Amino acid sequence: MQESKVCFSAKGIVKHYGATHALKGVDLEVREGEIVGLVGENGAGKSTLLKIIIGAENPSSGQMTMEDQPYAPKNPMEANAAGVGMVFQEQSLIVNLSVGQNIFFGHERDFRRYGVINWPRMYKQAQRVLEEVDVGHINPRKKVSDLNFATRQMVEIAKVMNVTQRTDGRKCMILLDEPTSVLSEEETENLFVQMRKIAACGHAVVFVSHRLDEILEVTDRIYVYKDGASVGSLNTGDATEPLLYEMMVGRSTTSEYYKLERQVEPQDAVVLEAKGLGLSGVFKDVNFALRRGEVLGVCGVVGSGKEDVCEVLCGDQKPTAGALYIHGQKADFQSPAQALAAGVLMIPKERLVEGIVRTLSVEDNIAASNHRLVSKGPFVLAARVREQALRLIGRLRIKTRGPKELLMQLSGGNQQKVVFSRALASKCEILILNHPTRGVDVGAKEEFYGLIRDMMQEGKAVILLGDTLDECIGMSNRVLVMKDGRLSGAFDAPARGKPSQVDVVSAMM
Amino acid sequence: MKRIKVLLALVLALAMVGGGTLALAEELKDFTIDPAKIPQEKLDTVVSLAVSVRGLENPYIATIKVGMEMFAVYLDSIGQKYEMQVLDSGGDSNKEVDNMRQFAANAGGNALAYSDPNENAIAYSLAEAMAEAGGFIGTAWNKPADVGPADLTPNWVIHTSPDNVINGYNTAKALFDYMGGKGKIFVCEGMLGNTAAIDRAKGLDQALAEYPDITVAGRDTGNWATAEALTLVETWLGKDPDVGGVWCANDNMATGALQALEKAGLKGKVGVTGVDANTDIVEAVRDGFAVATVSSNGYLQGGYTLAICYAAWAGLIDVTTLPPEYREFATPALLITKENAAEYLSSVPEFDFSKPFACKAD
Amino acid sequence: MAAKQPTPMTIAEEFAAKVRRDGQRERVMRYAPMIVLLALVLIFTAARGAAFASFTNMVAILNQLAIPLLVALGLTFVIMIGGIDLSINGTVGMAAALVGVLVMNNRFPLNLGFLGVLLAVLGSVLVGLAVGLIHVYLKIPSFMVSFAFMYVCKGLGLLSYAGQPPKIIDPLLVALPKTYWLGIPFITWVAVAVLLVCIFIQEYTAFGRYIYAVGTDETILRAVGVSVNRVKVMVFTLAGLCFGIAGVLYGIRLGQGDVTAGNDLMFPAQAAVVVGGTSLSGGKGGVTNTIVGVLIMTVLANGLLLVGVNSYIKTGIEGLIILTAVALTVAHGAKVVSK
Amino acid sequence: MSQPTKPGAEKGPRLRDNLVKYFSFSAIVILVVGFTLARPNFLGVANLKTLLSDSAPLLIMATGMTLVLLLGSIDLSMGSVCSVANVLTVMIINELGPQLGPPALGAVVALLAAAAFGAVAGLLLGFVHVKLKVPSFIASLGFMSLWQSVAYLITAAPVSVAKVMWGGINWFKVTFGVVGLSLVLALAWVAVAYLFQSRTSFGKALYAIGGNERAARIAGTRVDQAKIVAFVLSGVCAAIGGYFLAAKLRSSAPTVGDPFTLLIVASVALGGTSLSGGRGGVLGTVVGAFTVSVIQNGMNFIKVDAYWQSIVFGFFVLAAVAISVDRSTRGLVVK
Repeated sequence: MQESKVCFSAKGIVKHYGATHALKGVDLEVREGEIVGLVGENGAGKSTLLKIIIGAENPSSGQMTMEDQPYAPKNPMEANAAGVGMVFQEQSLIVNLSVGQNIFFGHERDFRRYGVINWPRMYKQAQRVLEEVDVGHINPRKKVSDLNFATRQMVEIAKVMNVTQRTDGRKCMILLDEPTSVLSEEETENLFVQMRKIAACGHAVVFVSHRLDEILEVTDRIYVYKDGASVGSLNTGDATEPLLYEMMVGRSTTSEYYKLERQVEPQDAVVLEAKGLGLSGVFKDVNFALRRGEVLGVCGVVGSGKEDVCEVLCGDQKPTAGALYIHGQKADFQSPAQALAAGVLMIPKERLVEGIVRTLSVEDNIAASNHRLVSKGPFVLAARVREQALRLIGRLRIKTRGPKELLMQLSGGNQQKVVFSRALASKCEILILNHPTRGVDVGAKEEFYGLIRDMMQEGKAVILLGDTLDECIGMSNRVLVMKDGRLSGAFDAPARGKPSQVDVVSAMM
Repeated sequence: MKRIKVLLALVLALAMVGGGTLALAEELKDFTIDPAKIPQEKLDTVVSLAVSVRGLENPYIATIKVGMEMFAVYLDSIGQKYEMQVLDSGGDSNKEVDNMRQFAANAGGNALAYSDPNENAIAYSLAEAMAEAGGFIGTAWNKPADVGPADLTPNWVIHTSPDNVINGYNTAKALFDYMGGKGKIFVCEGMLGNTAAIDRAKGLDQALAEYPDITVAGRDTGNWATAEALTLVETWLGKDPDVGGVWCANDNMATGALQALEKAGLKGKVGVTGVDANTDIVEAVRDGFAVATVSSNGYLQGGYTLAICYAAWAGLIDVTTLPPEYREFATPALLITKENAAEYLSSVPEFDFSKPFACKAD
Repeated sequence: MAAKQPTPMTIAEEFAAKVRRDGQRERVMRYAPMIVLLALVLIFTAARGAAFASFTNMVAILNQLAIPLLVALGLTFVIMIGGIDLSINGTVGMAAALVGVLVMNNRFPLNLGFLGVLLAVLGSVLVGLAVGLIHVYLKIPSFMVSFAFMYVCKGLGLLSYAGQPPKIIDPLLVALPKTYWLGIPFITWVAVAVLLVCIFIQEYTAFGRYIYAVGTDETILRAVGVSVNRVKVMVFTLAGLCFGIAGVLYGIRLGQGDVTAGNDLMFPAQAAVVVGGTSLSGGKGGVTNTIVGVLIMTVLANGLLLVGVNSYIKTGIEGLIILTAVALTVAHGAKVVSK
Repeated sequence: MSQPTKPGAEKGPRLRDNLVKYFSFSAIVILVVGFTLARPNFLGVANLKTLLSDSAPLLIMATGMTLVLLLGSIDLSMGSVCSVANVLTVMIINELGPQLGPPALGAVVALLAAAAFGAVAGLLLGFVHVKLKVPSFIASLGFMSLWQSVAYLITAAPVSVAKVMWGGINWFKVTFGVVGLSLVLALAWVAVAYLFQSRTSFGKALYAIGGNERAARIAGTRVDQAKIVAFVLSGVCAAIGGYFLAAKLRSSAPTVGDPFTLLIVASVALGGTSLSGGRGGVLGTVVGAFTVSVIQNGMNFIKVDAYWQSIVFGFFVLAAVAISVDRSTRGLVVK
């Protein structure tokens, strides 16, 4: 590939918050028509860098240029005007407005005539924008709340593409901050197609993901960050997962990533059994048994019903068919609280929405699912809560100023660690881990895996919805595959003799 | 409730300043504040005056405040040092008691207050607040039957009241006579649960019993408020445009009723009555748009009550020896009809506060 | 299986059925306020017949509708951004008092005519602006700011005429409440005009979109460079304008400057907005919902009065109807979060 | 609502956060000092007595409201529940008391009846809110109207406690030095509520639900149960407030609680409890309730002109809340 013109460059970007150095002078260079991947552990500074580029934060020092012009946006609006757009990790669509209104949100002025918004014209334009990213089937008049997450993501990309389009022939740059976390494989593929299309037009794309396989698949060049500094950049052709892993963590990865040597054989005792479980319109005839000491992986594309199975298991939804048995007893959970009392707890997928209470302290979040264990009579013992929190903060290396710090002041990865701590503290026999490593860096993932192995040795049982297929297969004793609301396959996954991803995927599709 | 036997339709000016000229038998009625008898240290002490009322947005209540200010002018004239304030409870009984306790705590033994208890039931608590601090209080309008000034001698000096049952009865009777003794009426009652409202409605019911040909076509509470009465009458007029009269428990609501009638083109054709003698209603009475209202004379109530309390504070009267009929008595209420409305409007209220018991009605 | 189902439903069929069911439920929820309104009208017509359904009563309802509608319109926008405005009693009362003082009246020499009317409205607009600015820049919850301003405005209104309410004698303003056009009172026409303006703002301006967005997620506006603070301040100012117009019309309707005009408007207005289907958590609903809500509240008050329900239990019945109407419009299910 | 939080705003020095936190209590100090300078006898024995006993009903009711606000909900029916309890109390004391013998016995029966009513009212509201998913603001608004009617139906007119029964309510006048028995009881009640709020799993649940209800549910918190309990407690607090008012005013009135409706919420908010839930607590409410009491009390001391009173009150409240609003946790959306 011949060297093209530099589109965007950042040199020596430093950002400190008080005494903390979030960025210690990082560089980034993106060429026109290039897809650049950013990788690094949580807290490596990727998100901060993106926020600075989009103008949501100001750098403490450092220079940026965009298309040969000095570039120092004060807000995202200015960044957009200079041709830089970003798809945020948390979606930024207004669910009560229509797709078209969202795409042109903040740009209604362009459609005003005599102070009145010309809706038909706006929707026509919106249709065109959607077609440009190959999602012309989305009706721009539809309310966003009626769309699923993947479709919303595409709308979001269409929106960003639209605001950054330049008329003067200069190129633009799109930042994507973990856009694939809510997408199915298929949708991810479509996203990649779009990214390549954008790049083919000569625009630049910056892509952040925790999934190294995706990074390797779609990018041209990769920047690796560690502790607020760039460790290096390399062409994707030269990169491999172990190499990237080594650069990010500072040590090499091996096959012991998933601690396979510690995978134990499940015991005979069945702790949880689903018989003909069904939820009207979502899934049906789900049968499986979970044994003591077993990690049962559940795979499937988004919409296959696996998430809903979890919600039924943890008591959040009531099944409309079939029954659930805990230790052979029929369980009829009315709420997650009853499930908890029976020793079943779920780690939810959507951390901010379902996982944490941002306004509560770290220790209270950790103790949220085990009040009974830290109580004496009706009273919760503060000392026990504190002691338990300190223990888990140490064990999971949660970066916090102390157990009293509010959770909203922790970074995303550390918040996820707190959620995981809560599951550990709950002492539940049956844990449903729904994407437990979502948004967590590689180092912490390894710790999580170790902890899951520990639990198995203690004789607990886990149902795992992995963040990646690899993780799901690597961690599980058995893998169930769901497709269109039914179990479509089951694979044994002993430590030696894991099923191949291809087999599992073929059952998913 | 104690009923006052004599119905008062005296000309107001007579009632107010008449104490001096109409030589009545009881010499107490002629009792005169003699500034010379007040020790100088008393004159140099700052007395705190207060009127405790429901809400100044009501014109009648505003006249009570003016009454206090008139009395203050009198205090100036005799060289008494004073300060004054209005305790506005906003119709909140609890707040009225709190206000009184705080006022009493602040002024202590030098506190003099006129109080119009928001509800009869709190009269004792108000007086008690004053008794604890050693000040002097006179209440008006509302108090329960089983307690009275005698329970808190000397601090609860007097309780006075125009009789609400009679006020309600008189205005109703005037209205029914205007209607020729038959026809439909609308009734706008006062605030639910309020003593004055209940008593005035009681008076109305007595009159209704005497006029069997009068039928009530609509009856509800207007919460003392102009706006609510307007809505009530407007709604009722939709179904009974042939109404003959509107009885309102106060003038604020009568204003609303008149406004509704005016819109329907019925102003002057339908009789309206109220209570309180708000200027606009007295004018309406004069001009033939309303039938009657009642003046309870807030100036007199506020000013004279404070004057009696002042006499007690200054040591000019001994509360313990006051006969019961000078502890609880009626103040004059004047029925204003077409005959005396113009006169009422033209007469300037003028009071001689040196004769505080002149406010006693009989 | 012993009992063979003729055709067991597939998941896709179940899903389609579920979508249909949800759609039906949502339609019921969407039209629930109108159903409640219709039910009320039918009940009252059955109970009072001609007295309720008569033309005069309809006009009376329209007349009584005007001011609650104006108040509820202003409040709708505030609730849509997730805020609340408790200052209503004060701002409306203040405008009603000021209009009496500023136009030709029997107590004060000021005779500013139409300018006086404008100034009275302006007073409430400024209060709305102040509420918005203080809420946004001092980061005080709108609940508390507007709570404080309720007192401030009530006091200002009371202070403006101090005692006897001034009677409006400006001939034009005296004539207004008696002016009808197409059988509908002038005051109602003003309310309808404001209503149209509000619908226009909500549907056809960027500002209207921003109001929805603030109620949904404030960060989105920041991302596109729209000032959330400005939107909020504008919403409170707009509310102040609505309250001001309501107050002035109320004063004119009463024929006098009267600070008590605002009393007891606040809670019914809140109820009307919510009964109409606007969500208290913001971002959902709108002006058109509010029309139905106000109609429900007005028809209910009017009907209960005509039926002659004992005043002691009238408020109780109103409470029950509010509960029923809202229970019908809100989403149900274990996972629904309601605050 | 999820926000990309600004990391910069979160890592400020701790000292400042603490200063901001303690500064929030300075409103009441400033007010007391100011009023005392204007009128030295503001802190005189007579007024302290008044201040330290009259605020008891407000304090008790505000305590109940705190629990509900911690959930992020609101209970606007407390004022009218208070009214019903108030009329119920006096009715029982007057009607049933004489048959029971000693006035104290009648008073105790009345207390039990009032509290029981409060619990039932809270239970109904909690049920409608939790099971029918009606937002608490509007559900409690509906119940506000409903209980107002009930209060009128019990006794339309204000009723005094019969003189012979005063023995049962005179405890309100008992004082220890300048501290009234009523306040001691109220503070004891606050202490119980404090234990409840900060030392029991119910209390922890309140904060968790207020912070993120969905997360609390998934974590196995008994959300519905905790909410209903909170509403029951707020109902009981409102009823006890009504009972205290009956003792204080020696009478009942069907409208006595109405002015409290918003004042309670304001007291709690002044005490630093977030109106959106999850942060704050009953100790702050003590400060908040006293701030309101001090403002009302002080207004009568500095003799504000009658027509200016509510203007001045409004500005005092605004100033107090401007000083005391919790800005220590930044990045939160203020609604």
